[in-house]
Amino acid sequence: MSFFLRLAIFALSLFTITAGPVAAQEPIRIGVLLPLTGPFAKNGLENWEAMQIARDMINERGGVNGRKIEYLQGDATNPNAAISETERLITREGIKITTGSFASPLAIAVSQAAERNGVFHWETTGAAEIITRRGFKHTFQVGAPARKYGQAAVDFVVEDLAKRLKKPVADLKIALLWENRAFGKSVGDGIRAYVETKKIKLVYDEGYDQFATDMTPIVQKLKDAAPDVLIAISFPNDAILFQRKAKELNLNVAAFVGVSAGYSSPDLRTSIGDMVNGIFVADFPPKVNPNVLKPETRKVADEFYKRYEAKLQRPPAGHAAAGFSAIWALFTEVLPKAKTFQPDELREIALKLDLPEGSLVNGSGIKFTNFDWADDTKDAGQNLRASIGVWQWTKQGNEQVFPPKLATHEAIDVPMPDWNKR
Amino acid sequence: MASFDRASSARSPLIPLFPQWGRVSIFELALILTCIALVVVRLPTSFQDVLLLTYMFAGLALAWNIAGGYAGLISFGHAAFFGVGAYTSTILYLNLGLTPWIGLWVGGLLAAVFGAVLALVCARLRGPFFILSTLAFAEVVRLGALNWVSLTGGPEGLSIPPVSGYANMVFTSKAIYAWIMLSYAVAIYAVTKALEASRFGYYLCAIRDDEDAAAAAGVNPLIGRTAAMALSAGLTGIGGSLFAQYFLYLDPTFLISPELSFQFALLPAVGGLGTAIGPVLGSLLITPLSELLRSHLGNAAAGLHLVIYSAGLIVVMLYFPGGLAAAIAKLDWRRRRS
Amino acid sequence: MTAFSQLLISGILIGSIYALMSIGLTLVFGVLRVVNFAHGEFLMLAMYGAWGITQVLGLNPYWGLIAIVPAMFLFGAIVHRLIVQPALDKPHLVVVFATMGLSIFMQNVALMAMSADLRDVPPVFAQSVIIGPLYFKAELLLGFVVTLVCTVALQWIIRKTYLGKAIRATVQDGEAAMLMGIPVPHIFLITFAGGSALVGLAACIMLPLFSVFPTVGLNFVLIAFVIVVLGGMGSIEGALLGGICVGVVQSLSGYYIAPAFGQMFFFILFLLVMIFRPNGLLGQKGAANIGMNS
Amino acid sequence: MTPLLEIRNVSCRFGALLAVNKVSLQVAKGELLGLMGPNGAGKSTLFNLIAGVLPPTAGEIVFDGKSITDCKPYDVARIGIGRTFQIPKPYRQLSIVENVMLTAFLREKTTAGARRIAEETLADVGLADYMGTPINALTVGLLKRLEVARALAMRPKLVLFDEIMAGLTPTEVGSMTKFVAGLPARGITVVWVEHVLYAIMKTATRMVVLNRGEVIAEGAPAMLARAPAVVKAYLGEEMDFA
Amino acid sequence: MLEVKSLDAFYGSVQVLHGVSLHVNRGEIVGIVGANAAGKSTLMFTLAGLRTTHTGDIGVDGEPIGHLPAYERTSRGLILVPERRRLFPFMNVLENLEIGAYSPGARAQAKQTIDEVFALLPVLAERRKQVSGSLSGGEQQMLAIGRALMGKPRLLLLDEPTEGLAPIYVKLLFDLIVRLRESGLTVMIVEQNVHHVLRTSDRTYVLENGRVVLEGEGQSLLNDERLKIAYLGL
Repeated sequence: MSFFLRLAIFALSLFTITAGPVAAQEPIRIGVLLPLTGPFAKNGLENWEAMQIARDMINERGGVNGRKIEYLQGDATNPNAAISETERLITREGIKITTGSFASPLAIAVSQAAERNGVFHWETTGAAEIITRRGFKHTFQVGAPARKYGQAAVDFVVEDLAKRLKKPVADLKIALLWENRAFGKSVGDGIRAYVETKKIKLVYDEGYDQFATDMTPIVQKLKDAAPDVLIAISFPNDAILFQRKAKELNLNVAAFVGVSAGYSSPDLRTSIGDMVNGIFVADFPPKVNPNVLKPETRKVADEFYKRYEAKLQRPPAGHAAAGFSAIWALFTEVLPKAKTFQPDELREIALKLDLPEGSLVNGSGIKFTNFDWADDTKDAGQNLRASIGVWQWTKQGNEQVFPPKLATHEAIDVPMPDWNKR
Repeated sequence: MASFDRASSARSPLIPLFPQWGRVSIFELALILTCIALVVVRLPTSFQDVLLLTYMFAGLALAWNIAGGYAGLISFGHAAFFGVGAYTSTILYLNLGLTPWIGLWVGGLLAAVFGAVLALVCARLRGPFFILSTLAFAEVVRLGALNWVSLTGGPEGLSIPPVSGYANMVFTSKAIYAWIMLSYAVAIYAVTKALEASRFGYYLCAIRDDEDAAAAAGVNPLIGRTAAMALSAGLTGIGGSLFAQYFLYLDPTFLISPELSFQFALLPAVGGLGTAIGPVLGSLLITPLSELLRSHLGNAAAGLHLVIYSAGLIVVMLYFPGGLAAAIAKLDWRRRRS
Repeated sequence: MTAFSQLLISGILIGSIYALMSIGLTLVFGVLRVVNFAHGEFLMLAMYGAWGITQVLGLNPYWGLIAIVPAMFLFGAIVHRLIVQPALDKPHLVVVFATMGLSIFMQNVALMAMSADLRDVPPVFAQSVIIGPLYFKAELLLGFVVTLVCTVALQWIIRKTYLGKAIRATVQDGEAAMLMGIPVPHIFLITFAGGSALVGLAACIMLPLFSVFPTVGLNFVLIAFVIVVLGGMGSIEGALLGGICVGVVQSLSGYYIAPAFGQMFFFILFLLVMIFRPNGLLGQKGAANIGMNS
Repeated sequence: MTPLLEIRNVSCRFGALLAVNKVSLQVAKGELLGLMGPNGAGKSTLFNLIAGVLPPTAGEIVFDGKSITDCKPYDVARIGIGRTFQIPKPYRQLSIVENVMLTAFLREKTTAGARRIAEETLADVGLADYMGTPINALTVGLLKRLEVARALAMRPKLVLFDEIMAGLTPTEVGSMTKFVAGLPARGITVVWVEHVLYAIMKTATRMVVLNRGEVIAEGAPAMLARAPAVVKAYLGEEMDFA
Repeated sequence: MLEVKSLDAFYGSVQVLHGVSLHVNRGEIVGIVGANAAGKSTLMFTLAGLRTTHTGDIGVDGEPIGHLPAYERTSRGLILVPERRRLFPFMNVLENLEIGAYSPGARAQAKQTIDEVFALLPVLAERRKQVSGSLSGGEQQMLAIGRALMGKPRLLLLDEPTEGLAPIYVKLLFDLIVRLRESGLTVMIVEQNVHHVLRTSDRTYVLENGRVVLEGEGQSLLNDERLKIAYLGL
């Protein structure tokens, strides 16, 4: 038995050795850790498509300093698998750079494995605060931290919606609903802390379990609380369940701000139809006002959107665009400057990056913290210039409405008509 | 409980195949030596993570087998004990600075208490009712961990700083982890062998095979079942602590998941329930196989590796219900007959 | 008070839907003494089927019943023949692991074939039904009615038809049933296939209420297990009662305690029932010991 | 001399059925008491009451001066009452020796010691040649002998034999009868339910006949075999077909 | 009618019957007696096709049925009333009878047969809606026989029909058996109650340890000392 096992291992190791290309210009190998199966698979696969487009685009442009990009893929279906897969890519394939990983718990896991092996991890979309608060040296979070989603949502409520609702900020009744996973809780914590600084009290603040199949108690509680604005952090399945139940029980709010994946997914419209119209979404901008982008970025952006839509017959969701933006920044801003491709060198390059907003396809810039962020000195490798905005589902599609700089449109349908008038 | 078909009634069905020194057969000795050699030679270094996972799962499968294989307590809730162990040592380390070398014993002890509670709660249940109740029990533990944020970090989980050192039981070298996991597996193997040779071990088998007859032999079935579950849970909890020290990140939803519980039960079932060697064989076969399938087919098409894996599982379960150990023993039978 | 009534009635309605999806499982459990761990994936498959019909033919999902119920019957028959039947004379764990393997298999085949996208159908009815201060989704009410009709019809089949009597005879004494000329293996096949067909029915009712995706079964399968055991295995009216219990506990605990605990309270309820009434709420005496010895 | 086992007015009821009705019995040390009666007479229920499997609905059971009325089966075993099961209940995944070792553990804590006792006992009941045979290959007769070996391996003060002859070949019955007959001399008191009457009739020092849950006759075997009540209970009544 | 040749039967790997050969002629009542665990019930189960594996031939009217599953032997006219009746305890009398007529041939005539059974066993007609588990022992035995009759048997196997019955029912039962035979049924009966069997049966086989040790006609066998030895050990 164990003889055969050894034989198998031996054969496989031979296989992996010989499988490596022997070209003079060796490609740059990057480990991509995304959930390709399991509950996160939908978004993971979208992100994977976006990343493949980025790879194809850079390779068609001749690669990075003449070296092609090659991806090695790991199926980070859950945190345990994420760690195993990261370890595998690092130890067996000799990967020195990892990227991914869409969801926060996976990002936490992947970066953990990368850090212990001294591998450079370029996190594209994971958001939980803890990712950059563990004192890791080689983990860089290009997407936004969780708090930033919440801040964008609250800023939008305070600076924009209050005016439209014709209420003083102090009188606004804001409710907060979060999905009890790493991302939802992290964003929820951020919002709670942030509204306190704005002297606003939440009229409702609760988490719910990811396997919830019945939203009745939540909707009923919200009806009791009767908020003007409801900020909800959800994943797709629960977002749909919630909206349907809100309609069923006639829960009306003047404005609804959804946060990230559940509300930004493009097929929310196919799922719940016209019920989406008027919902605000705080997330990575799927498509920003092109005027804020640098001209060369705009060209890349156009090509990306065209390719993505050609491939998937739908525009990219915010997280897919963010995945593309982040990996493109790695290809164009970090790797070209590297010589040894050692993690420490990459870290130096990353820390030196100072890209203004509008440099990345989704309107972000890059400037990483290094224990020097004013309001939180524990943070390292967090991108200060990640842009999270607010956009709105409209009859035609979606339009960026906040912050004013990225906006393509003004917010409409505020207050939202009641369900029976929609 | 379900009795798995075994070709001969000997507890180590491999014995007739291989010469034996005392309680240890050459086969077992060779197996252990091979496992050690695989760590020592470090030939395929890149496979060390698969190797150490294989050892870890061998240990966990052996621990599960004490309850499931010997005492007939088929639990699908062992991930709860695994989680309790992992959380205990990690919380003690993060909050009190207690070294995981000690914390793992505390974790094991607490997991044993949980195990005893589960055994008492399910004292009257058998068959599918027992299985489903253990599943529900683990879910309650998971949701408890998820919502006791101040202790467990809630959904964001707990991270152990990846600062290597013997005191914090964190290492950069895979080989050290491989040694730790191997020691864990060998230790539980030794526990299992000692159990097989002890009065208590015989009591458990008796309870599994016929509770009435066991009672007539002076065995208190409730105490036996509780003790078996506590022992199994405690050893699983220690495994949880080791896992935490290797993965350095605890996420309640995936740590205490039915999938993991299922894995613990699957390995002994494939290898041979109620034998010492079975769980080891199961882990040696399944763990590398699933890791390799994922790494080699994961890229081809999302889900393909699990399709192949699960199809294989169905076939194995239907055609080798006694596991690898029984299959090998049968092989021997045929040889002797002809 | 309004809130409480709303929660109670909503809990009952959603609970009846849970019951509907569990009836097939309880039937199989009761007759074959087999836990089908792939039950959630049967539901997933049937929901995909119903969704496909709405997409291709543009019909509302209820029409899908006509095709899905027989299709699931056939599917159940095939699974029984290939996986369940060969495992029946083997130790109980074999069928547990085999169906668990089937569950992983189906999930990932669905992932390969359908991708991980959420699939939904547009609402069938435009408005909620409003009674005084209470609101109900029409699809939910319809589901409730279907569950009641289905429970009564199934009871009728089991009590009055020849097939039903043969099934009961098989459950009460399989050997005696064989002596009376009842082909027990065929009864098992029909029951398993029939249970699957019921899952098909449930899927068509659930499709307007829930999204379908490859892992949707995981969200429901534990609920179904709890309901089946809670109600007393093999008891159809028990499944209805168990479903309503779960729905109401879920609804009230979410409101009065916290939704973050999710399914914890009905798992605790489940464990309590197991401790104090191991045969379930409406189960026959000794039911809990079935499967104990061969 | 106080009896080793005393059953005082014990009744046991299952729903409407009174399986054992106010039975009183005394078993003296060194006795070989035969219990007979047709099917459904309450013999097995009485056994289960003594062995602690069932709690009596009324009455008291005293063993060696101590009440064992509320004892569980494992307590009963620990104070020195061994028993066999009518339908053999071997531990199917254990070997024959291991099956017997389990009861031997009551006398000897170490595995080696228990194994020695088990092997001795197996030799005693004539199973020495079968130690390597898998349980599933044993015939009914051998399983019955295994039951006897298990009951004796704990070195009991009292054994309860429940139809240990059923399914045995005549030669087996002969040797088993001889073996059981020798037990009282070794200090083991025997209570024996048996359907193979010629075996028990030859061996028992005293017989008790049960019918419909009640003791209908008691006395020496030879005497009972001719008692009309017994013959009637056993062979059935003559019927009037007129 | 029934022809059994050198039948060996096994529970798992345990052999219980050793080379049993016997035959039953049309219209006969044949008894099987023997001490406990002599293999009587095993013989019945093996004939009915349950539980055991066997080698040797079992033929009904010249047609081999040994390879058939139990539920197909029923429609060949061979029906067993098992030991301890084995009624469906949660079903009422009528339902139990209906189940008896499950095999296709019998089902077509079920309505008619049920009237015949009620005529034969009026006690069942009175209790038709009563749950069978609540019937008295005697009524249960009548129901078990009635249920078997619903399947239109040609050869009825009765396993320990008088077990636990009050004398009045025992008499009723044997009256019934005689009447059944008169209506053309062939009956094979396993009994502990030696007197009854020997009085009623045309021929009787004595089993001991899975072997046929004696065969003979009723009264003469009753006086055979060998029977007493095999049976009572006297």
